[in-house]
Amino acid sequence: MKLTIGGVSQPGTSRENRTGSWRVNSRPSHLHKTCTACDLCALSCPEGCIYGKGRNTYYSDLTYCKGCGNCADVCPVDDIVMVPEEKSLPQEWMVFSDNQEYKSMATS
Amino acid sequence: MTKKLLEGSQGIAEAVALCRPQVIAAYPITPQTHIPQELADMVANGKLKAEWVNVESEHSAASVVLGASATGVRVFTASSSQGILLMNEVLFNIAGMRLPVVLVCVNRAISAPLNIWNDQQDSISQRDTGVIQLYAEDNQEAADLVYQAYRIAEDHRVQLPVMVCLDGYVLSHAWETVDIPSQAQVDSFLPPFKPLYKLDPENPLSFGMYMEPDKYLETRYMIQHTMEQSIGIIQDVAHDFEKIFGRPATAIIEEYQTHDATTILVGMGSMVSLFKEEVDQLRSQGQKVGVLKLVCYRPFPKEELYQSLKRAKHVVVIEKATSLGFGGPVASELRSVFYGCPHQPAISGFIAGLGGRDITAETVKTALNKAHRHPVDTEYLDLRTDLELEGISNPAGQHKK
Amino acid sequence: MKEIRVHARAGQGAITTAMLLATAAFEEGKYALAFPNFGAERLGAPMNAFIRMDSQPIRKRSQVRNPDYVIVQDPTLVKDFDVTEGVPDNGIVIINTPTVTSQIKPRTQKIVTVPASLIAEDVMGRADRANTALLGAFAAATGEIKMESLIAAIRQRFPGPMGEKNVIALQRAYEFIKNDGEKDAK
Amino acid sequence: MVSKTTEDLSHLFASGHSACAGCGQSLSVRLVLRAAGRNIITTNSTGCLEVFSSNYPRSAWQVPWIHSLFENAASVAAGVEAALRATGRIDQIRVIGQGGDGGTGDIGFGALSGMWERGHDILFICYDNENYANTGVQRSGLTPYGSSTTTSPAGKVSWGNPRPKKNLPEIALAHGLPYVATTSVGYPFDLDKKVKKALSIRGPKYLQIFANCPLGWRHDTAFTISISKLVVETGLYPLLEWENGQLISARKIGKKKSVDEYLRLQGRFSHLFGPGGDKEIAKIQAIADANIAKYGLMSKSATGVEPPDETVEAARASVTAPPSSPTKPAVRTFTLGELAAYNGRNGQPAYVAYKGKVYDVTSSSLWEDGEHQLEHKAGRDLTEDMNNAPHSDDTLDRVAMVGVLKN
Repeated sequence: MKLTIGGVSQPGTSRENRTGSWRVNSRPSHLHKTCTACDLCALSCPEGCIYGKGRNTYYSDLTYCKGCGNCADVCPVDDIVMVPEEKSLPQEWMVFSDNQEYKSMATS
Repeated sequence: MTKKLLEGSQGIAEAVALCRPQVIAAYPITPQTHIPQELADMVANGKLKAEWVNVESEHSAASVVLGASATGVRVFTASSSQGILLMNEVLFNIAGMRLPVVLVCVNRAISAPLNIWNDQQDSISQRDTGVIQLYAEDNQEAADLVYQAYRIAEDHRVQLPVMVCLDGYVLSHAWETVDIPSQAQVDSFLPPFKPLYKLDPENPLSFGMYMEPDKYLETRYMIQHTMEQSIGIIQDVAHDFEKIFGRPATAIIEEYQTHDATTILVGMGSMVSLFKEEVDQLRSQGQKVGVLKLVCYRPFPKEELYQSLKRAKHVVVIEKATSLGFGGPVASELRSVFYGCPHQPAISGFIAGLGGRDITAETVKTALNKAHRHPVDTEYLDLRTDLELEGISNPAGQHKK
Repeated sequence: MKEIRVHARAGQGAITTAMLLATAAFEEGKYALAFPNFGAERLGAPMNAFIRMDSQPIRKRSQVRNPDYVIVQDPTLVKDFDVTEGVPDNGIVIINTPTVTSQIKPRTQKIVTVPASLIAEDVMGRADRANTALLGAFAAATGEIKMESLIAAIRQRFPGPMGEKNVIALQRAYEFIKNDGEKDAK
Repeated sequence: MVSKTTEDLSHLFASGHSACAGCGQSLSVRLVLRAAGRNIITTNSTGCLEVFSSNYPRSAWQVPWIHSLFENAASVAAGVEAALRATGRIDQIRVIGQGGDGGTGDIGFGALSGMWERGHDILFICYDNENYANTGVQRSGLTPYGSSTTTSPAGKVSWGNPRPKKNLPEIALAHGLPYVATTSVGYPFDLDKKVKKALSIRGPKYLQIFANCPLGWRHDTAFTISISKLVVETGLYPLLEWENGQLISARKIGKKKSVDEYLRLQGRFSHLFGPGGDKEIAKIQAIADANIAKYGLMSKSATGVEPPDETVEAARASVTAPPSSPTKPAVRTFTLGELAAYNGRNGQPAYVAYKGKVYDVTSSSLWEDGEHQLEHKAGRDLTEDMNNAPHSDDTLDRVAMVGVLKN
């Protein structure tokens, strides 16, 4: 690691911290049944790790999700539920991290 | 180049203006006031194109120039005494962020008791901040150090704030001849400011990060290392100054009649003029006395001091500041320079002139006599014997090693 | 080197007196240093200003203790201060007063009195602007500075009508001392 | 939806910061940057935000950002602004100063007052989490009455913080600011609108955002949004907006909630629910009621000044019922002109028309001040908008139909 003069840092580098490891109890599950793409879950996420582009497309990036549960609380159509945390991530979430479309949204 | 009879503060203001600062912020405190007043007048009359920020405290004065410097413009501020102390926190911060801020300290005593007169306790108290400190002997030097300060601070190998110190009233309010260079000369000496990093939406960097124990220590080491390296850079800048302005610049130390001196007086600021005067007198009486003027107090030029003082028998330090509970900072630091070295002059330390007490020829003679009799650890000179000091039975109050 | 001490009350322009004299010396190619003995004074408080003039660069910055000359801008100061303190036997003390003062008991120094406030009042309508008249008297009494240097200094620092009036005050006081100042000398 | 033709700025405050789960401040900041866009320079006082967003070398900021000290974010912003002025960029780049409630209203207040008084073109934002969260939940000048903090603990002879919250927005107003507003992280559209409005005005601006601290307030991390809505619905934290000293908007409360409901969710107030706490809760209720009276927060029908409109009441009742079984309200015919009056502003209900039917969206969490996603306005026929929106025909089934649109 380079220590810059004055400790000046590059933008958006916090993404190297995978804060998803902080989650202990539960994680959000987007049911993708009644989602209207109202965007409230994304707008209420303190981690800024919920992405979506239309009905039933929203995902929480579990790389960063700390499991606070606000997305499930605010969802007006109960399409997000908090489920017990599993230590090994299901396949669908692993796919997320490699999805270029979502990646480009995350780094905009 | 124009010679003018100017008040010291005017000389500083003219020098600052020639350096083309873009943001100036200052808060009034005696005896610094004439500098910001002069600059405000220049801005008000269109002679200086700069943003003038009338802040509500010295803390904010330093903070405004911090923010402006980080945004990539050349800045200036000035203060004295309590104002410098109020800036303390910000000065550490500016140095830590490696911002090339230039400020002037018009040296004044510290309260309590409230005292508006000159000593150097205010700037000396900032010695650990990471700010480069340069002390002027006269108003010509004070103005000249301003031009050099910007060159030093903005050098990408340095990137540290520089504080030019001049004695309050003794210099700031004294009218004497100051050579003011032309804008073209200053421009050829001081190129436009090119920030190493800056706040800019085009490249949105983060400044002033939080840092954990695994890295913080290295940041302090980087500043220490830079401070040590900067001595050479300060000397190079002084040589450049001499070439362009055609008069000598002494940005580290200046030696006066030291070539064969067995006793060398050491001091900072305006008192050095008096030392030179006394040395001329004493030399005419056959005494081999010399003067070492310490211009650059931070970084402390250990090697230069060692080489200049090592052949002397007596080194006599007179200083206008003290570390209460210990003694004079310059004397004690000088002693540490000689620790474990083959040459060991006797280093005597004297405190004088605090709170504006006039340092006279008698003060200097007394110091020399005492030092020649026996090396003095710390002694206050010119203490009044006609005052009863409550709680002290022996008003001499000196302690010897 | 010549050293001068100015006695005044804060607000009477002692710093201007010192600065003008230093500027005049500078005009003559000399080195000059002018500085006040500043304090936290408010208007009316007694204060001093000092001038040193020399053909060599001036290194002495301590207060002037043995002035060759003294300028007293306010005659009321002489009852509280020994304005001749530290002045050598051949020194000259110039006092702004319309009358011969009996309050000073000089040892051997020469006392010169000049009605500087009356002159200032007459020329400028301002009795409190006595400093240029005092400088005229200083030039006449001491011969240390040329009138044209003082005039140049005044015009440089106060360009315009007020400067010209000050030049007249300067010249009036100079003539006053040259013509009949000697009768006041003790 | 927010228009997709413009750049999505939702992640200018990047993931990976180290705020607590459910942190209202990190969410607020992200929404602020989303509204402000890239052409800004931000300053930050010392505090939680600074620490959790800037652990070297990893910065969550994707806009220029500088942190200096606790008390000087406003002065540093003034320096940035002066530098932009000096280099002729003041019209291109906005300056935003940021602090917590301590850095803004306590230790940083002198600098803030100076910055305001000098008239710098800066929006200063206070993320008000009502305590010194960074140092371990100590009392600040903006800690509300009755809150138990580590330096105003509830105890045998203490009900927690004995002083009411310092009224910083009104202190800001006393400086003659052209724009002062309060908002809450529970109202993302209100927040968005106020940031944009503030940045469209030149001169010093102040925005105070209610931003939860789940750690310090001791509430379930999932209730960040709920609590930050409740605080508004009780009247304890009115959402206000002043332009040139005039109150131009005060978010109306549809149905007033009692402060009990708000206080009960938070550990910092739990001592009030023990023996003798009623009197303290009554005092807090009085603060809320005073706000409601002072700023006229109740819509006319809710304050009982006017008899409630039966249609509206029926419609309100319908939204609480399950979506699958909407009640049948009285059918009324609206002209477009009549519909326009139901714009959801100033206490009016919010109605929208879709394919000839009129629906009441007043109580929908997706509508604020008669606006949906900042694009769609109540009191209008939204049939065309709906066709372009990610909604199906049944979307409006979840709200009550209150009438039909007359052709």
